[in-house]
Amino acid sequence: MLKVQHLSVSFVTRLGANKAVDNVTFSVESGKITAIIGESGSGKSVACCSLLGLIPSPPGLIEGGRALFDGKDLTKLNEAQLRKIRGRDIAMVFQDPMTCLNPYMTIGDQLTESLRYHQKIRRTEARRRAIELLQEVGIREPASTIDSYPHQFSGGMRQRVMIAMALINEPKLLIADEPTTALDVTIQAQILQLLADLQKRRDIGILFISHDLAVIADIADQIVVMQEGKVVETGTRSEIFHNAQHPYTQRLLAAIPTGGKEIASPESESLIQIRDLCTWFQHSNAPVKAVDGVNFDIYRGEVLGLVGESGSGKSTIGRSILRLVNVTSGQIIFDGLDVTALRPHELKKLRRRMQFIFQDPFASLNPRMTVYETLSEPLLLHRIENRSTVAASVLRLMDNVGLARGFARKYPHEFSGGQRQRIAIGRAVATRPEFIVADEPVSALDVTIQAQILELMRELGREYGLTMLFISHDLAVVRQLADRIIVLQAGKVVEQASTRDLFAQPQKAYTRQLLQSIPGRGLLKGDVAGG
Amino acid sequence: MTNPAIGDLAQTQPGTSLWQDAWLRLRRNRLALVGLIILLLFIFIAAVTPWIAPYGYAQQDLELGAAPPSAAHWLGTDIFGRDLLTQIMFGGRISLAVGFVATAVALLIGITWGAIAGYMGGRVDAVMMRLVDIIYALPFMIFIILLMVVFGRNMLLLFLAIGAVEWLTMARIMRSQVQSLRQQEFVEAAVSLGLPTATIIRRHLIPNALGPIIVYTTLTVPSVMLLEAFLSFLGLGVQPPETSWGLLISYGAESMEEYPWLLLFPGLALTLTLFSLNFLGDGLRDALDVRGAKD
Amino acid sequence: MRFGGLKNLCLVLTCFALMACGRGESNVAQGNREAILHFGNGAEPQGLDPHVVTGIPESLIINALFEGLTVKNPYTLESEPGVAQRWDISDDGMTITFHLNPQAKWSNGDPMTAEDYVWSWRRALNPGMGNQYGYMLYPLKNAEEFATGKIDDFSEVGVKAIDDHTLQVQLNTPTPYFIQLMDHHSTFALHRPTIQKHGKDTGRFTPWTRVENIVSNGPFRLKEWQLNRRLSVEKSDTYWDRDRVQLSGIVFYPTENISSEERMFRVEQLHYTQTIPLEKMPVYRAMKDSPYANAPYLGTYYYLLNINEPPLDDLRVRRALSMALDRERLNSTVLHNSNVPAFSITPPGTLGYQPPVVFDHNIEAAQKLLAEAGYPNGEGWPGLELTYNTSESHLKIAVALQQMWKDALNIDITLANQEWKVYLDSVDQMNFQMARRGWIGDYVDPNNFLDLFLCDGGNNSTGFCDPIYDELIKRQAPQAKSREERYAIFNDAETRLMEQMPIIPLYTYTSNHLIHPSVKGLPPNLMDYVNFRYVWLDRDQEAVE
Amino acid sequence: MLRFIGFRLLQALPVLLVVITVTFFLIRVAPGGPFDSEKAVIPEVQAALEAQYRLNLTLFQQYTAYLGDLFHGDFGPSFKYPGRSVNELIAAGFPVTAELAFYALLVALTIGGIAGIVASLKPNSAQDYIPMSVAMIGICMPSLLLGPILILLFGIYLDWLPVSGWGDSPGDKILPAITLGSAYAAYIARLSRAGMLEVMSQDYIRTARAKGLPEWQVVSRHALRGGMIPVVAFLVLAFAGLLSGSFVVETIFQIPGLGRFYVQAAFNRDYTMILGSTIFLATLIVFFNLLSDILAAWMNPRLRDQMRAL
Repeated sequence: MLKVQHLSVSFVTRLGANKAVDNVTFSVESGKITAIIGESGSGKSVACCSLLGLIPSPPGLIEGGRALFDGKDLTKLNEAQLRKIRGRDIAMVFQDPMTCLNPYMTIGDQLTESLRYHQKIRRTEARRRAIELLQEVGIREPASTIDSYPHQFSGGMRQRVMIAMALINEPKLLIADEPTTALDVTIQAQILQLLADLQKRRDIGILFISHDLAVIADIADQIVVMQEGKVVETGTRSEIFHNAQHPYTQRLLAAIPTGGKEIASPESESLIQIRDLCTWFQHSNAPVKAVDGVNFDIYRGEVLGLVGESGSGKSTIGRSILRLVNVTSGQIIFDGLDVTALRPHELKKLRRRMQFIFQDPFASLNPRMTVYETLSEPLLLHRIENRSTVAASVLRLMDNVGLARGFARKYPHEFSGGQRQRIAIGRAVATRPEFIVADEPVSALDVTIQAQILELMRELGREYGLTMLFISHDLAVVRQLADRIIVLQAGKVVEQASTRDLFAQPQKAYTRQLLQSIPGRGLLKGDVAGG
Repeated sequence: MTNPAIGDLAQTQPGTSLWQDAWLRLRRNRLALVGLIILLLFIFIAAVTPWIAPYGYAQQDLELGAAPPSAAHWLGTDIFGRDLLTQIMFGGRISLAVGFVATAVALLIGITWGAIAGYMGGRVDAVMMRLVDIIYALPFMIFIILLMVVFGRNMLLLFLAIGAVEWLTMARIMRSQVQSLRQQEFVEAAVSLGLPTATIIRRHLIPNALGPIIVYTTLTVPSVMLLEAFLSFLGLGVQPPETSWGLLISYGAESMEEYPWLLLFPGLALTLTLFSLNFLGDGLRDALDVRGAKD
Repeated sequence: MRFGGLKNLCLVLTCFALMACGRGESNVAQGNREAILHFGNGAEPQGLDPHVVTGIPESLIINALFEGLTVKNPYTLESEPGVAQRWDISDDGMTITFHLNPQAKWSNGDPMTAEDYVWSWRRALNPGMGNQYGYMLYPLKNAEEFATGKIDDFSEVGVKAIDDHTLQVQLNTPTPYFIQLMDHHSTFALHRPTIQKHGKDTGRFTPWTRVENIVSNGPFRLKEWQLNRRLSVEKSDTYWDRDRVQLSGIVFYPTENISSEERMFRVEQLHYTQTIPLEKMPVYRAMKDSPYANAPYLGTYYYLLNINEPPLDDLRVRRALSMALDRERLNSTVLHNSNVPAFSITPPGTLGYQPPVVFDHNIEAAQKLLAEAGYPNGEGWPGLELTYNTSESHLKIAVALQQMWKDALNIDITLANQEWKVYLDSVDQMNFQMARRGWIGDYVDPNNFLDLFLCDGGNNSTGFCDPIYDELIKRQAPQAKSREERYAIFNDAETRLMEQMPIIPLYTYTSNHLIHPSVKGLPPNLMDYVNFRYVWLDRDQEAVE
Repeated sequence: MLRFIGFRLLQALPVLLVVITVTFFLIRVAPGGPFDSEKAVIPEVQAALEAQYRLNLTLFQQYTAYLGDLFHGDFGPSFKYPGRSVNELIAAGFPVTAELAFYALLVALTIGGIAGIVASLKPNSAQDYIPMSVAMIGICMPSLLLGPILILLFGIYLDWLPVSGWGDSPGDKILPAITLGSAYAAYIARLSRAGMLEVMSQDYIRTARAKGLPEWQVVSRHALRGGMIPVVAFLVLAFAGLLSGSFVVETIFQIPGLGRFYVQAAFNRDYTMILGSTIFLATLIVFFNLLSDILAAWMNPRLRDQMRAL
């Protein structure tokens, strides 16, 4: 149905042309799911978007190749002709349902507008079709929710709306660009299921773009692996998973978090005791009970995994321990000191001993400070170094977190996500803290990078003798690092166990549900899992 | 991008690099550079005016009166027969000084005030912003008259008076910027490092809020220059025979039909300054935005 | 770009074009057709209560709405019958009997009586009223005493209603100009029932002057009063001399901005402007059938010298400053020949009076005087500040004179521009060295100018005090037997004044108006006096340009 | 929602009280009194005048008496226009100024909005620089200058529009609106350009394009709403500012608005009028600040829901 042959796309800037897609060939068949796998910067999204004229041009430019769709070469069509195909014959679903829906329009208006534009049907009729479709993608009571605004839906529901929006003109091809990356694991599983169902029921072709092999392990028929703009390997699902030829594919497979950590023998001394912790946020009438009566200990030297879906209060616990948010009640005892009762100057002293690593390395680094400034700031602040000795110390720190010294003068935006997270980790360990809260430190990263960062954290943990609270929504990741795991739901502790016990014998239904949702689980269990 | 040799820390002194980098980027923006050159030229002319002005600024030729441009008076003369070019040159000294100094005063107060209010939030914010509301609501004219009477006439007071008005909006803009920045994780990161509030505001918040502030500043300078004319007209600020562009323009406006050159040339000087400033401001904003510099 | 903005733009432009076509007939054309005068009045009237208001814009409107015992002929400024048909002056000049016109009526039809005057003057003089022009009636016997609260019994004041139509007044001293004062609004009769209906007799805030309430006795009555927009009057059908009133109405516009006023005149929205911007004078003067009317005006523009302050405590310095100025040159350049150079305080030709000339423009003499005072060629000059209130014309004059002093005497004068009320305060407190001042006569008599500089004169403001001068003005002049003798005494006094030089006279004011050629019966005169009874519109007259 | 409004209004009360108090004493410190004129006033007359306006009481007594009147909604009589109450003067001037300000902002929105949107569609190109420069001109041209120029051009040379007045002849509102509005065009152009640039880089614009919508629909249906929120917030605040800032335009065009009263009251030392108009305008500013916040929130469905909950 769609045949892409020798496609090349460049971004032309004043500094020269940058080949984003280089001689790429693949095809999508009707009724099949073709997955394109690659890490960020591999050109997988650019290749697909360029077909529909959705890359900004200039600087983007299709340099060569063909893309045959229904006998027409998409690369030769002008804007007006492309517009007829976009949304009608080929529809797209994007990664982040939070930002891809227009927050100022009701979903009904957004759903029907492409229907009304492409097929010129009446408003009431369009609305009827939209309601039907919402029903089909699993939105409850679509007749009333159709007039809601996007923010009134949860992330998973929004992605369902996005899918409905894409399907409303009954396209022949659906391009899904990382449609589940921004979702919680349980939701991710549901959306993947929905896509697979729809594809079968409607017999359409799906081009599924993802950075994560595990995600598509259950649904893809055909897999295309891309690296740095080139296709390195193409094959059926089983060919790729069972008989990968290219070393890069093998690396990707290896990076799928599977293994568990060798559990360190826990020391009996607890560094942090959390007692009846409540952190509520004032929200007009009823307070939002983000953390509601939580008790647990963190032992010196251990890595404690804190797992839960979004809204479970796991980040709030981390922030509460560092007093980044105000605690409503309860106690947090750090090495004998009640953190909740400290005065500002005592807090400052304590903050040298506790640090935080944030989820989003884009947002957690000051965009106007160079690496050098970022790393030297805590050193100078806590008088660990003075102005003359700080430079050497910063460079040592950069060595430790695996950053080339030459990057010292660069700004965060000049780095990739993984490098940024290295900077953030460097900043956190600069003061040689005893305790670190790591809030989803790898969930914004590509899989291979995830593996590297986890490795780095493991090393640093050993070297610095760190105690760590590792917060994540991803059980597979936590398993690699944590000694013990606490499962949270709606601000309360559901289950608490050693990593091995939790995976082997989950006690609670919720924990079991979480474990079920780990993507690619079925395929991987017996076959590829090695570590 | 620059790529210093490994370990070469001679250039990595903290604090200066943002501005060094900004300068490197600014140099590539042609419009901004032209703006900068024009401004520098004007400032240079203003600085050396007493030595290069063709006539004395008070030198009259009453019988000549207002005459159109000629060989002797390139831009013509005003109703007292004073050379307009000389007037514009001397006027530029005052206007540029007022424009930049008063705006700087407003910036200093406004940024500090707004940043503190925005960052602290809660009761501090409420009190600080209510104070802004109060000053905003007081009758400006009475305020000016009082200043004039209590302190007499001097230029410093003029800066103060103008700064006192203009900082209010600046503070509001800064506050809303800081309020949104405060939510970002890098500020939380700074807090968790244990940085003192003043440092967080100075190093983490203000540099990141500069974009809108610079844009607003480029819009403030002209209104400051025109406000100066109004205040001078009321008696605060410059006294004749000294003059400023704003005053020249307002007098020129009175006789625009009879002596159009008296309006045209001072107006051109102001407009040129303003456009230069505007392009420079845009360039500066882009240059300071390290993120946008990549593409 | 293909989007809606362009459409909006087109829409706006279309609106523009449509609106533009809507310009109808000009005010002047419409006014000429309907005999309505469109009158630029300078400012929004403070009010219309003749015993409250103080300004020229108010007096112009009040002159249309009310009428005094006498009015003036706009051509000769001689008094002629108003409410009073005729008047008799006793031989000693101390008693005047006014015979009221029996036809004189209020606008509601009530007849006017002599008792109306007694009541009104009592109100005008009432200490609680706060009437700033109450002193216009001070020539009346005991009026000042009553007004300042020294006596309470109004019957002691020299005004009496002999019968309904006969009013007799007793004066303190013979006051030749008293008849003239009868057309000042402070001496007008007001309709007692109307005032009492809407508040206290002496209330400033009562709404009796509103359109729906006001009762007046003049050739016109109030028709419409829109704040800051316009005030219209229409011909009164109860006015005794209504047959001679030719206008059917007048619209007064509060034209504060003189440039706007000139533009309104130019597009024929106004028949008459209060003034004319300096820069426009040459343009209008050069026109054929120029609408520009320029005439001497009973006022003098001068600089006050604070003679208590060095260096002005030295007479030689004062004289040097005054003699160094080339008033002719000032007038011919900056002022566009619109005024008349002055060398004394009283305007020349004030009802036949000619002021003395005791000095002239003489740079050498000025330099010599300054050298004698200890500042040869400006050396050692301590500096001098000239205070003036914010206004473009004051500024222009000051800048030109500043340079003249610099050129002639090599001395620096600094300029201090002050906001109006601040300036008034400075002058009042004598908190200045040299200050700009102007004086406009209330009535045509040298006394009105010369009594400024009495030792206790409220408007003296110079520190000048000469007992002989006071003796001449206060005692000798009123007792003079003839006009000639009186003027000779004034001349002596004024000579003393100008020899002491507590002021630097600069020029005699002129009135400057733009008057549409169709307007007749609005002659220039020394008091810039308008009598709307005389005004008519010639509808056949061509437009200005 | 109501709680939010109530809270904000409650916060405004002390602000107003401070404004009243400071203004009351400030104007009394200013030299020169309401009755000063070029001709000296006789002391007895001066005393009588002061008595009529309660100026014979001590300053503190005057202050409490004023607050008492204010409590009954009475701003007192004007000094300059003794036959009129301050309430009446404000009532006469405010509607005119409000109308003028409204038209001025309409003009500013038209010029600035179009310039900003056009510029944002192709940043850093001629299509950006030219409209933005045009919008900038207004800010270089004070009303003092632009007003007379427009009058000369359209009123006198072309003879299309009236040179003065307000509501007296058709079209006499056009020139004042343009004069007053053009200074704000630059701000609006800036704001709308920035707002649009921000929105146009959002993911949901890409979604809209992926639906195959033509570009003008993408801009008008999807981008405009979000991009114009800062402009709307600014407009409401600017409106409050214009109410006191239209003095020059009102004078040039002979418009019977509040701006003239407000500024002239200061020059006349019309104590009651200064106080009255200051209080009136301060109240309006508080009100419009609130309105601006509410409106900006109302335009954003997410904030709207939060608002409702309050």
